[in-house]
Amino acid sequence: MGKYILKRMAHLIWILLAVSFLTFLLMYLAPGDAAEKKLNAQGISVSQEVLERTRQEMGLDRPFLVQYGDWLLGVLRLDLGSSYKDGFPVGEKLARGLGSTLVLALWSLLLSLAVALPLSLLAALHRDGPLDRILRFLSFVGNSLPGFLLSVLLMYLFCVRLRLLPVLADRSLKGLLLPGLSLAIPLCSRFLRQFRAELLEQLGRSYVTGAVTRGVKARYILFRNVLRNASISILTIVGLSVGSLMGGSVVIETIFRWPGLGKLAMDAIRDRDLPVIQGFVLLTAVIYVGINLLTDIAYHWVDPRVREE
Amino acid sequence: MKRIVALVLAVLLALGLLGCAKTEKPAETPAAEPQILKLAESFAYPSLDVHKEYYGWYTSIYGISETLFRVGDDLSIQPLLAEKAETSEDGLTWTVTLAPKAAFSNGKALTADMVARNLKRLAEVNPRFAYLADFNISAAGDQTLTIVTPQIYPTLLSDLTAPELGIMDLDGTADFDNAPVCTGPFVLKSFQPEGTVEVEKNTAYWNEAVKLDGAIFYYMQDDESKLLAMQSGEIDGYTSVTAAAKDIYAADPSRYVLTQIPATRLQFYVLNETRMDDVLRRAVNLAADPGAIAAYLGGTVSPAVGPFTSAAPYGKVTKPAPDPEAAKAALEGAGYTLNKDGFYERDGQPIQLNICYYAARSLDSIAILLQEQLKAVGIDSILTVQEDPDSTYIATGDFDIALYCMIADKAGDPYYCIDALFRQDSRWAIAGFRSDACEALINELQFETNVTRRAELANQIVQMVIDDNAFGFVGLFNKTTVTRKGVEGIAENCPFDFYGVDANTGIG
Amino acid sequence: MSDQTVLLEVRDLSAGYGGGPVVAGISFTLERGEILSLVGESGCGKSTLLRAIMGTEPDLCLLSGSIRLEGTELAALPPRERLRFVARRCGMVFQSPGASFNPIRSYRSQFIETLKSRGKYDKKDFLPRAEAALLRLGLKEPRRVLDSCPYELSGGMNQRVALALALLLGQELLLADEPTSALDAAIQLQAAAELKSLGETAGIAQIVVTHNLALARYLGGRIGVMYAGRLVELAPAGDLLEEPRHPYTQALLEAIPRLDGTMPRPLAGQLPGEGPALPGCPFFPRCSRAIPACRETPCTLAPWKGEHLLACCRAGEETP
Amino acid sequence: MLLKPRRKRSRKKLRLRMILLLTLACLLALTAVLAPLLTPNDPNATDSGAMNYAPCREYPFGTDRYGRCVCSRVLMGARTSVFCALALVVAAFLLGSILGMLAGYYSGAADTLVMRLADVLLSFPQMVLAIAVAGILGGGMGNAMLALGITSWTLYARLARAQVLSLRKEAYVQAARLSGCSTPSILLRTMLPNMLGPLAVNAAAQLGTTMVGLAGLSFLGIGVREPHAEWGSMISAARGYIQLAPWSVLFPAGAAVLTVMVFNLLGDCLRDWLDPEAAK
Repeated sequence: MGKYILKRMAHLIWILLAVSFLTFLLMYLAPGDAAEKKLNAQGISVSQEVLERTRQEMGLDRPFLVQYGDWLLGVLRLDLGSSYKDGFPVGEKLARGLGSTLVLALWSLLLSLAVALPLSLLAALHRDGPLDRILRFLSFVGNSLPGFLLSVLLMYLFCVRLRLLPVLADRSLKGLLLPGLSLAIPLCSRFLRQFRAELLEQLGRSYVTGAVTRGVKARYILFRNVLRNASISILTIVGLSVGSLMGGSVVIETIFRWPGLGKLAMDAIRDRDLPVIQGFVLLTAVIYVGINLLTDIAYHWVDPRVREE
Repeated sequence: MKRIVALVLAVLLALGLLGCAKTEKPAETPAAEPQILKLAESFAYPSLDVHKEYYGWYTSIYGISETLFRVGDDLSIQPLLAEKAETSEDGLTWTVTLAPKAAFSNGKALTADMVARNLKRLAEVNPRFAYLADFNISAAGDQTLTIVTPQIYPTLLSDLTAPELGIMDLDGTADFDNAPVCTGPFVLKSFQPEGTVEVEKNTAYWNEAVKLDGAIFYYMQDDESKLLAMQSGEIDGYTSVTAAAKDIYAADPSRYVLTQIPATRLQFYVLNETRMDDVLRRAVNLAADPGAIAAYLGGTVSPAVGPFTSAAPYGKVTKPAPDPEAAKAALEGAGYTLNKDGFYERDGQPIQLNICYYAARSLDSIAILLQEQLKAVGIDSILTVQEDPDSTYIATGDFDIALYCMIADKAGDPYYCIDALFRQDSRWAIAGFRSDACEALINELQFETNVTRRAELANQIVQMVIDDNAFGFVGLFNKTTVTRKGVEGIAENCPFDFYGVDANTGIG
Repeated sequence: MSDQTVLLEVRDLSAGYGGGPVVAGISFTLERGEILSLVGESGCGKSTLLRAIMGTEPDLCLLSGSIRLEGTELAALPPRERLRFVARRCGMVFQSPGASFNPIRSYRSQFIETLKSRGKYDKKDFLPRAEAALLRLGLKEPRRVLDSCPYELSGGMNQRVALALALLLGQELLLADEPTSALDAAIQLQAAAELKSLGETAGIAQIVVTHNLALARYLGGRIGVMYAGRLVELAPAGDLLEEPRHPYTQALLEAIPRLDGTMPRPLAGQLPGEGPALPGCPFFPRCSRAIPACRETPCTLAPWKGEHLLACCRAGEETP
Repeated sequence: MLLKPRRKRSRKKLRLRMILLLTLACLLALTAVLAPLLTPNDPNATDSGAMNYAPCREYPFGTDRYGRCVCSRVLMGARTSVFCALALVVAAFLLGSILGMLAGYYSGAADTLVMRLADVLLSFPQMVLAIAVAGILGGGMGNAMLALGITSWTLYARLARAQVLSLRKEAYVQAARLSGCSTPSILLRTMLPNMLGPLAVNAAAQLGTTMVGLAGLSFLGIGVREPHAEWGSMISAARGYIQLAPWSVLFPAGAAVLTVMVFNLLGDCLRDWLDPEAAK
């Protein structure tokens, strides 16, 4: 197992290099730069030489490779540089953003799993029954509604009409519910479909018939065998979706004024704040590869057979 | 199996109950409770250092920092930390006398030396105010400050009203980013960088009694969330209200008060003289109808004649009323004929104007409406959106009609906008507007100290630009503010964006 | 064949997958500890018969007839009740060894799981009894086998673990569906020996479905020959193999390649599609001694000589 | 309870369902193609007199904030949304499966190359990519599709590779290879039919996520350019009017939900049709 993890670590380094270089290149090619954005943030147009001086101060006039090399050296010293926009250290901004995004991501993940797992189990057991059809219809609807429409509908219903939940989301349980729900609904509909397919596949396996013949209780068959075996693919599905949770919740974070990574990234991109964008991209790459590593390790732990492959 | 179904139902029930936990309705603030005003802001910055970037705008909105002079609702310059200011005969030396009672929130009196050090620090940390370093600023006694400018600098007074020139106690402030000590009616209670800011009454305020006990400023970028927060009673007001929200508030006058005044943010388009001849430009300006556009935008914009509000002395200019027939006549006079699909063309070449814009400040709506109005007159056009105008069509000049939006009146003086738009070395010179007479007038305006003369010069320059059909001024953004019934005094009548709560703000 | 020694009694059973019957008119009785081998071409319904008895195949429904296990009529029990009753007394072993177990969980946890479901799990003496059962089935290191997963063991070992579980559960009846056909020759003999010893020493009655007549002979007990869903001949192993009476059994025996060089004579024609539904004898189209009467007169299993039962209307006549 | 008899949907009933869904899908495609003929009024014509009108005879779906007929914009929008989403999904499907199959079949260099590329693209936050592409190439539907397409092919690549890896060991593939079939024919004739089932289902499901993705980009101001109609941008533009003119949001959203549902059901049906074992 150790060798395997080392291989994955090398794999991670490679990806981080490729991703950060690609981002730097993309942002460098994109028109407009941080100095311009920073100076006319409030819509006041600025004279040329003030622009040149700020660009020079921020080191934006140095050639592309020098800027990238300088940034890379910084990363090796664990110093992600400071934001062009306000000079604050990027690490600090990301940490603040990461905290709230993780809270929101985990909460919506928990919400969707708590709903998707039992329901997909029921849908799989009552295959093609009335419950199965209703759940499939709901998952279609959930899957095709854009996040920003869903959140406005939810907010309108719960905050204005029923006055049950606050519009100003905070970390309390009540404040967290709506943003969590807006993220969880599309996620949960995707999970519902994928989990149901996995569970059906396991239920069709011969060991289920064998267990029934041996008179094993339904509870044991379901939870200790079917769910356990299906947990491998379920883990992979969840692993893949965490990636979309990290960056993809930009829309929800903007609407619910949730100071998460998504909004931070969006503002950074708008202001061409390269160090923050790079920091964000590195962070999401690390998280993405880290989660894949975790799912692979869990894969090995649950299904030893995979080790030989 | 029954047990599994029961388990599932229990989970769903728990979630449901969680959601519907009955909460008490947001309590009306009875008299005994502290008077806390809750507002939503569209920007929030990671620092409160008054001199850096645009942070001064927000310390001013939060009622923390104050400047020597302030701009009144009628754009006049009024005393604040400073009582009065006079200039010497040669107009090079300014003497400013401070208000005797002015003091910081930590009780220390305000001295001229502290003001001079503030201005020097501003010149160092903020590139946009680096020009202050060329002035000779010194304290002549505790209460008087002298500023000597290398050449005549007529707009110094209005510059002194800029929020970035807020005065801080440089010795008494330990952490400039998180806790600046200033002279304002409110002091900082809690500060989340780029998040919620809470302020409370400055009990040692030097000027007058402060009505409010405190205020909370939520950072909300999304218009819909602001509307819903207002309806759910969680905030008491906000500014830059969208057209959709405006109609909803207008429908319920018993709960909401809408205040709408033309502000200083200008929406305009530039006509590319290198690609369009005089007749075509005139036709376009005759076809464009700022009044109809303002109606479409649900009153969030007032139709503009020139770059400045007609209320200002330097805003007195005229332009021909929109007249589609006259536009058609002009085109046909110049040899354009209507082709089969109803568009004008000349010797086989149909006109097709490229309208460039970026999707902000309703420019996308104006682009669509402009395209319609040109089509009605028989001029075909296509729309091109850019994510960032400054480095695309403005830099390359690759446009026929370029839409842009900027603040035209920074602090009650016309020179900043005229210098930025009409000078021969300005970014917009790429559109081909050349007029030596106009350049001469601008140079004269630069040094003219007499206020009425400055207004006359500004009007002449703008009229020249309008007559040449080089620019098209569409609208001045209205500053639309919504407040809950009884709330007043959050600078809803002031055209500038950098004023908010002050001593007289009240919940009523 | 006194009453309390009869374990299983099947009367005129017919069952099918929703369409017509796959097996029909099956009647036989099985005593405790007795081994019955069912032989016949593939597709003659022998596996279906086993599944009908076990009752776990959802799509398979009992059309008519009765199955009495230990005197209780199974058809009368509600499905859930029937499943628990049958599973307590009778186990099933499948063709692909280990397939009926969860491939990635250790046998130990799956054994414990099955015992707990039966309420027979006693933490203290589980290990010794399990190891004893495995040793008895010829598995040298029972502890290693218990802690490994099905995919880690060979086919033969998996099969023996399945048998050990049946032994551990103390089941009286074992239904084995082609238990040896997936194993290679050497292991087949070993598995057959274990089945035989289960019958003799542990007193476990077995119905073994196989197409390997040698295995049936080795197991002793009685052999039943099935053709197109009907039981055509049933007799003790020795009698049946020495003097097969039914033309189909004779053809079956002749089809086995001999070591003494005689070429096997293949049987012409193929299985009739709706075999069991034919009024007369289903073998009629391929029977060398068929007479017109065979087509109409229903022929059911009737005693011919002592315990040798035969389903052929020309049973009485002497063979030519 | 556990071994619920699997209600065998007879082939005939399955075929009936398939035909029904296919006709529905074609109907949708047809409305998209014939949109210009079906629209009651000009989709881009603004009318200051009829802003935010409730649905009435003249404007079946009411009007939006510029006074444009929502019904004609939804019909025209079908053209952009459905075709762009379809084109994007099909392109990603082809590119992904081919690369995936090659990677799976010739493991080693090809495999690591494709998979590493997929890893890099997947660990790239899609939002950054979309904004960068829009920034460099400018807004518009084409670039929005490119931004989404860059990462969506990886799903098919992974699926195809996994399938090929497992199918490669199958006997009939070895046999085909031994009997001298050329590699492309093996891949296309023997392997592809077996893989089509799951790939098709994913493609249908992807359609939904693609349409939502395009809507997200329009929300961020990068997607389709005004005044062209596209469901995503219509929903995001009319979002503010949900209280004043709910019809200007709900009709495009309803159209999107309906389309996604038809294609998802078609995907499921296709899988059952192609995969005989599942239909049994």
